[in-house]
Amino acid sequence: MYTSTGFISWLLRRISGVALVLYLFTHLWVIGAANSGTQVFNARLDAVQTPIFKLFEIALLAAVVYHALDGIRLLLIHYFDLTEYRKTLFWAVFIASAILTLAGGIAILAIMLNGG
Amino acid sequence: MLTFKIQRWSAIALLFFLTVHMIFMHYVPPFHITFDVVQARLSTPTWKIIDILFLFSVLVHAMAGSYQVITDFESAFNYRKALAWASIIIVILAFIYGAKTIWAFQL
Amino acid sequence: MSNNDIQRTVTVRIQRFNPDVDKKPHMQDYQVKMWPGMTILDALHEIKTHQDGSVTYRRSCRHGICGSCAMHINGRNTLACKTPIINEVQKNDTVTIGPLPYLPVIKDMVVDRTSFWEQYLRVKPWLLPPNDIPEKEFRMSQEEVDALHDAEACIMCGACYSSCAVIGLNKKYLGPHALLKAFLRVLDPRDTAPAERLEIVSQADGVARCHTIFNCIDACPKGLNPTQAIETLRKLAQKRQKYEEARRERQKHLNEPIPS
Amino acid sequence: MQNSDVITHDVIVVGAGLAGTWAAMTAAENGVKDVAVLSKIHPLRSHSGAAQGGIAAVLNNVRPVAGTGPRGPLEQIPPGDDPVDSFDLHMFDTIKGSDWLGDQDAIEIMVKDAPDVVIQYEHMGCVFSRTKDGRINQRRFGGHSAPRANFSADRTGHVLLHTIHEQALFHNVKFYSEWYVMDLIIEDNITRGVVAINVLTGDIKMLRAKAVMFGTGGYGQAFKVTSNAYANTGDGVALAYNAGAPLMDMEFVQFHPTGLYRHGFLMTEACRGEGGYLINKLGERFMKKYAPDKMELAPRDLVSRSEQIEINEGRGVMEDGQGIYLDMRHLGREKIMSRLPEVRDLAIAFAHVDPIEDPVPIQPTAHYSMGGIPTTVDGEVLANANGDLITGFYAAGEVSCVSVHGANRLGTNSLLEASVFGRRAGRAIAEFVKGGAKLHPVPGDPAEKNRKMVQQLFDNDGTELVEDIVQDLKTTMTNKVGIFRDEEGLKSALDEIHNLQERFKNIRVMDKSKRFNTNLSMTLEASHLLTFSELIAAGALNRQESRGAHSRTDFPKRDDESWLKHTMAHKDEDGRPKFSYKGVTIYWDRFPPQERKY
Ligand SMILES: Cc1cc2nc3c(=O)[nH]c(=O)nc-3n(C[C@H](O)[C@H](O)[C@H](O)COP(=O)(O)OP(=O)(O)OC[C@H]3O[C@@H](n4cnc5c(N)ncnc54)[C@H](O)[C@@H]3O)c2cc1C
Ligand code: HEM
Ligand code: SF4
Ligand code: F3S
Ligand code: FES
Repeated sequence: MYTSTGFISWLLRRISGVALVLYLFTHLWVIGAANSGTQVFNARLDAVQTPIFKLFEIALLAAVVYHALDGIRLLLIHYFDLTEYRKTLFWAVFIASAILTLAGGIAILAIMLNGG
Repeated sequence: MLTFKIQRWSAIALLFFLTVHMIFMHYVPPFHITFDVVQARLSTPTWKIIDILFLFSVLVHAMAGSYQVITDFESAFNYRKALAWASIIIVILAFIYGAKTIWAFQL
Repeated sequence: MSNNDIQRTVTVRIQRFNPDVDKKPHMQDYQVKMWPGMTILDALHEIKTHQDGSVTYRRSCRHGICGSCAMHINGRNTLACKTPIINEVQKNDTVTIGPLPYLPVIKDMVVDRTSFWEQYLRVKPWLLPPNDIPEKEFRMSQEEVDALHDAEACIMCGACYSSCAVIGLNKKYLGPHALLKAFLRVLDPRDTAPAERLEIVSQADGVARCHTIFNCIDACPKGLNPTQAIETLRKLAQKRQKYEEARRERQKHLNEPIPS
Repeated sequence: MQNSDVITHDVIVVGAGLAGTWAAMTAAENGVKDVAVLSKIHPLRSHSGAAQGGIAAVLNNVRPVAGTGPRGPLEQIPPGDDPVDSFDLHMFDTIKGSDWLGDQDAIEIMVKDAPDVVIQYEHMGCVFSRTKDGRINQRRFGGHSAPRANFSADRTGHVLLHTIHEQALFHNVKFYSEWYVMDLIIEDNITRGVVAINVLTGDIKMLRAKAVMFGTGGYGQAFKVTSNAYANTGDGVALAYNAGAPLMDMEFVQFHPTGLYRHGFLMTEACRGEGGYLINKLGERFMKKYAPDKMELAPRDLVSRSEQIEINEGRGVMEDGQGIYLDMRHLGREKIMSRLPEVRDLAIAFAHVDPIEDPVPIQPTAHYSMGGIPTTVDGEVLANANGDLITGFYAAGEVSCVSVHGANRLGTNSLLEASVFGRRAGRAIAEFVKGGAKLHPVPGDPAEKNRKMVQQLFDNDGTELVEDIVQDLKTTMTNKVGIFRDEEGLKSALDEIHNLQERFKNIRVMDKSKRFNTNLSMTLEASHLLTFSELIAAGALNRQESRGAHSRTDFPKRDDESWLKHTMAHKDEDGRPKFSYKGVTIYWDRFPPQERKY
């Protein structure tokens, strides 16, 4: 195994990507309940808005934020010649996603504790 | 190379849609989402179109990504034709299902 | 280096594996007395010639130009002959050496590079010059030559190839070395087949399979940048016909002095 | 003989450096379908790739700026202006460099083929450095009186080797990578093939061919401080000698003036070609004493001797006084970075010195083998001093002795030699094969004989380690058969070599496995070192004069009267060398011997 910032970023991107795909299909299923009327929809929605799922949501947020920022980093590298700054860019993405996740996570927790 | 390009284009589209989605769904109140909330929003045609486009790009991006992840394995690489078709079919089915849902919302 | 270091003995921990007799690889320790300027390759030579003749590795030039001695030293791919041992001694006075990762092991540090050379052949590494060969050299500007520098300095050591996680998953991927070679030919104003080459690298196992992991840059003992070459190929692959036309235009002037 | 054990090709080339690959590629290009190349290391690892400075050819692309003297800056020659360089000048420089021991017909051919070969390299894709108007750029080199070293930064050999290898692949040459050739089969003066170990599996096979060509490179590994690769163990010369071919001028070994201190790696002559100085402990540019005209760019034998004298007289640098400084600081960062990047890397990695900021410690290092297998200008191997040939045996490159380098080679002439004569050998082989050459039967079972020999080595539970013998040999060769030689030293060197040959019989091979046994190949290589080192020492002892790289303190003068001739060494029935001599081809009207002053 060959670990490096590039390798870690790739692994995280992959894991978050696959996690997001799984979430996407769950999400489709939840929203799809709308076809079956208000009750079913609200029931499914409530099922995924319990405290446990709030924690899941934080993980989801982390995944989205990291994946998106890392995606931006990749796009930048593709379209501008930035391979020299690969390590700096990686750490920038890493720290930015940590901050955003933390901010969002605190908000989610606060809402949860306030009972929405 | 085509998958690669699709992945980038859809990523750029997603950057737009996801930001919009996140802001309007999660960063502006009300924070507890119910049927009514969703219904209210999705009843406007603009939102319908935005969300259908969002749905399409995210599905394309997700399946192109999954296809990449799977075909990176040498054993799967040999079946990449079949896998590509499977991904396309999943995208179409999921898109029909999701679009129907979005369309169904009426006040 | 201080005098204490000269006297120091280090433990060289080597991954041993001979598929004919061993079920799986195991680590073996050797003690080596350092001298100033000693390289990892010198240490291996000392072990092989005086302690254990069965320790096996490839080497030839001794100064980082032939590409034989790429191996995995303390978790990094590099050339044993270009690495002073003193830089690698870890806190517990140990240096750990193994074969290049992701490749089948033939014996100890000797790996099977078959897939590596197959990929090299796939990009048709040879130049395909124009049909009407002039009496004198083709004219190229120094800028055109400089653009090829990275690709042309590659010694085909495989450090990049065997650090790339995609290679770990899929040996069908062309790999950074072959793509760098493709880049060399595609950018050479004398080559007549850039579109064909760009076609080859834009197949499913070409540039699209690179996930910009960057290990290849970090690993390259010559300080080359295969990723940038891959990025360039990706861009050129989008417009191969146009690029080929521009090339044909350039080749009309291959016999004429470069205007200053 | 089991048939599955025998491999057959039209042509077998041993060695995948420039010489071997050129021959194989050219033979294939000229219509021979079945060409195979065997190399003990992967072809692209061949030592040709280590050459840095350049390849000589009269192209007349650049000249010194008018009025700036012989060491002034260079500029491209505008179209229409008179050339500054000529074939005659290149010939004269080479002849003078060789101390008149070079055969002038061969030199003429090399010089005249040179532009064509370099242009062919360019057409095949070699990336040369360029002049402003896009021609191949040229630099100065030691002993050359015009800038004629065509270069690609400081990795010329590397790009040449990769280019020619790629072309050989394009022409469907078959490469056997990591096959160690251990025996050459010549019977009744007809070449039958070679025996080789497939290093990967340890299998020993007979390979038959209509023609066998050797391009196995040099023998610098016989010395302690050397610029040569581990692979340069002179296998080719030893195999040919053991098979009954003669060896020529083995006593001429070139010591390069600028090997990195202690390591021996080459700091290319281009360092001086680009304007670097040599400095002793007192900070003097001491070359003004020895070669007031050419200074640092005098030929290598002279500069190395001058350095050694400085060192011997106590004006060396470093702790042990065995070093000299190569000072390039005045060249400036930009020039060093663009023209000498690899050299800078080497100095930083191994001497912890950045040439941009500090002088680099260097010392003379064993570098090139002028001697080797005697051939005609078409690569055909001579059977004796009368000029008879061995049927189907060819050689080119450093392993051969045509002889274009005579007693001392000029820098950049050997990449040229390997290319020119490799190509000529390829053409000659193609003609030989297409002209109806036959596959001659192999007497007995040479593969089995070699298998037994290897088994004996494994079974021999001796007490001697190969490395100890090799190290003792290297010390002897460096101290007594090195830059300066005398009768006493050479005699004792010969005794020691005989003694080492005896010790070798008591050898112990540590690794007895079949798979990738490099311990075995190192052992075989050691036996080759012992074989040809004896010839170097014996030839040097016989030659009672100083000429080129051969410098006898007890005979400090060149002696054309008795020694203007090539040494030929033959293996006698009792296994000891027997010497005969062969005249030198000299164009008496054009390039008669002169005193050699720089
Ligand atoms: C550091 C350095 C720098 C140099 N710089 C210059 C320069 O700037 N200009 C210049 O003109 N010259 C230079 N030279 C000299 C020049 O590089 C060599 O003389 C030339 O490259 C020799 O080429 P070759 O093809 O004869 O042999 P090599 O390139 O040495 O190839 C030998 C081949 O034979 C094979 N071989 C050997 N033994 C066996 C065996 N038993 N079985 C199978 N295969 C075998 C090897 O695997 C290898 O492929 C330099 C030399 C050195 C050492
Ligand atoms: C702003 C949002 C997003 C951006 C900018 C983005 C960007 C990218 C990029 C550039 C890649 C290519 C990586 C590579 O080839 O190595 C990628 C891969 C991927 N993306 Fe996204 N993405 C976003 C959102 C999403 C979402 C919402 C999902 C899930 C539904 C997703 C799932 C995936 C998957 C599965 C991959 C493949 C992973 C891999 O190849 O390593 N992405 N993304
Ligand atoms: S790019 Fe660098 S690491 Fe890769 S083969 Fe070439 S020299 Fe080695
Ligand atoms: S490590 Fe591999 S994935 Fe691409 S950037 Fe280098 S080739
Ligand atoms: S021995 Fe040649 S690169 Fe290390």
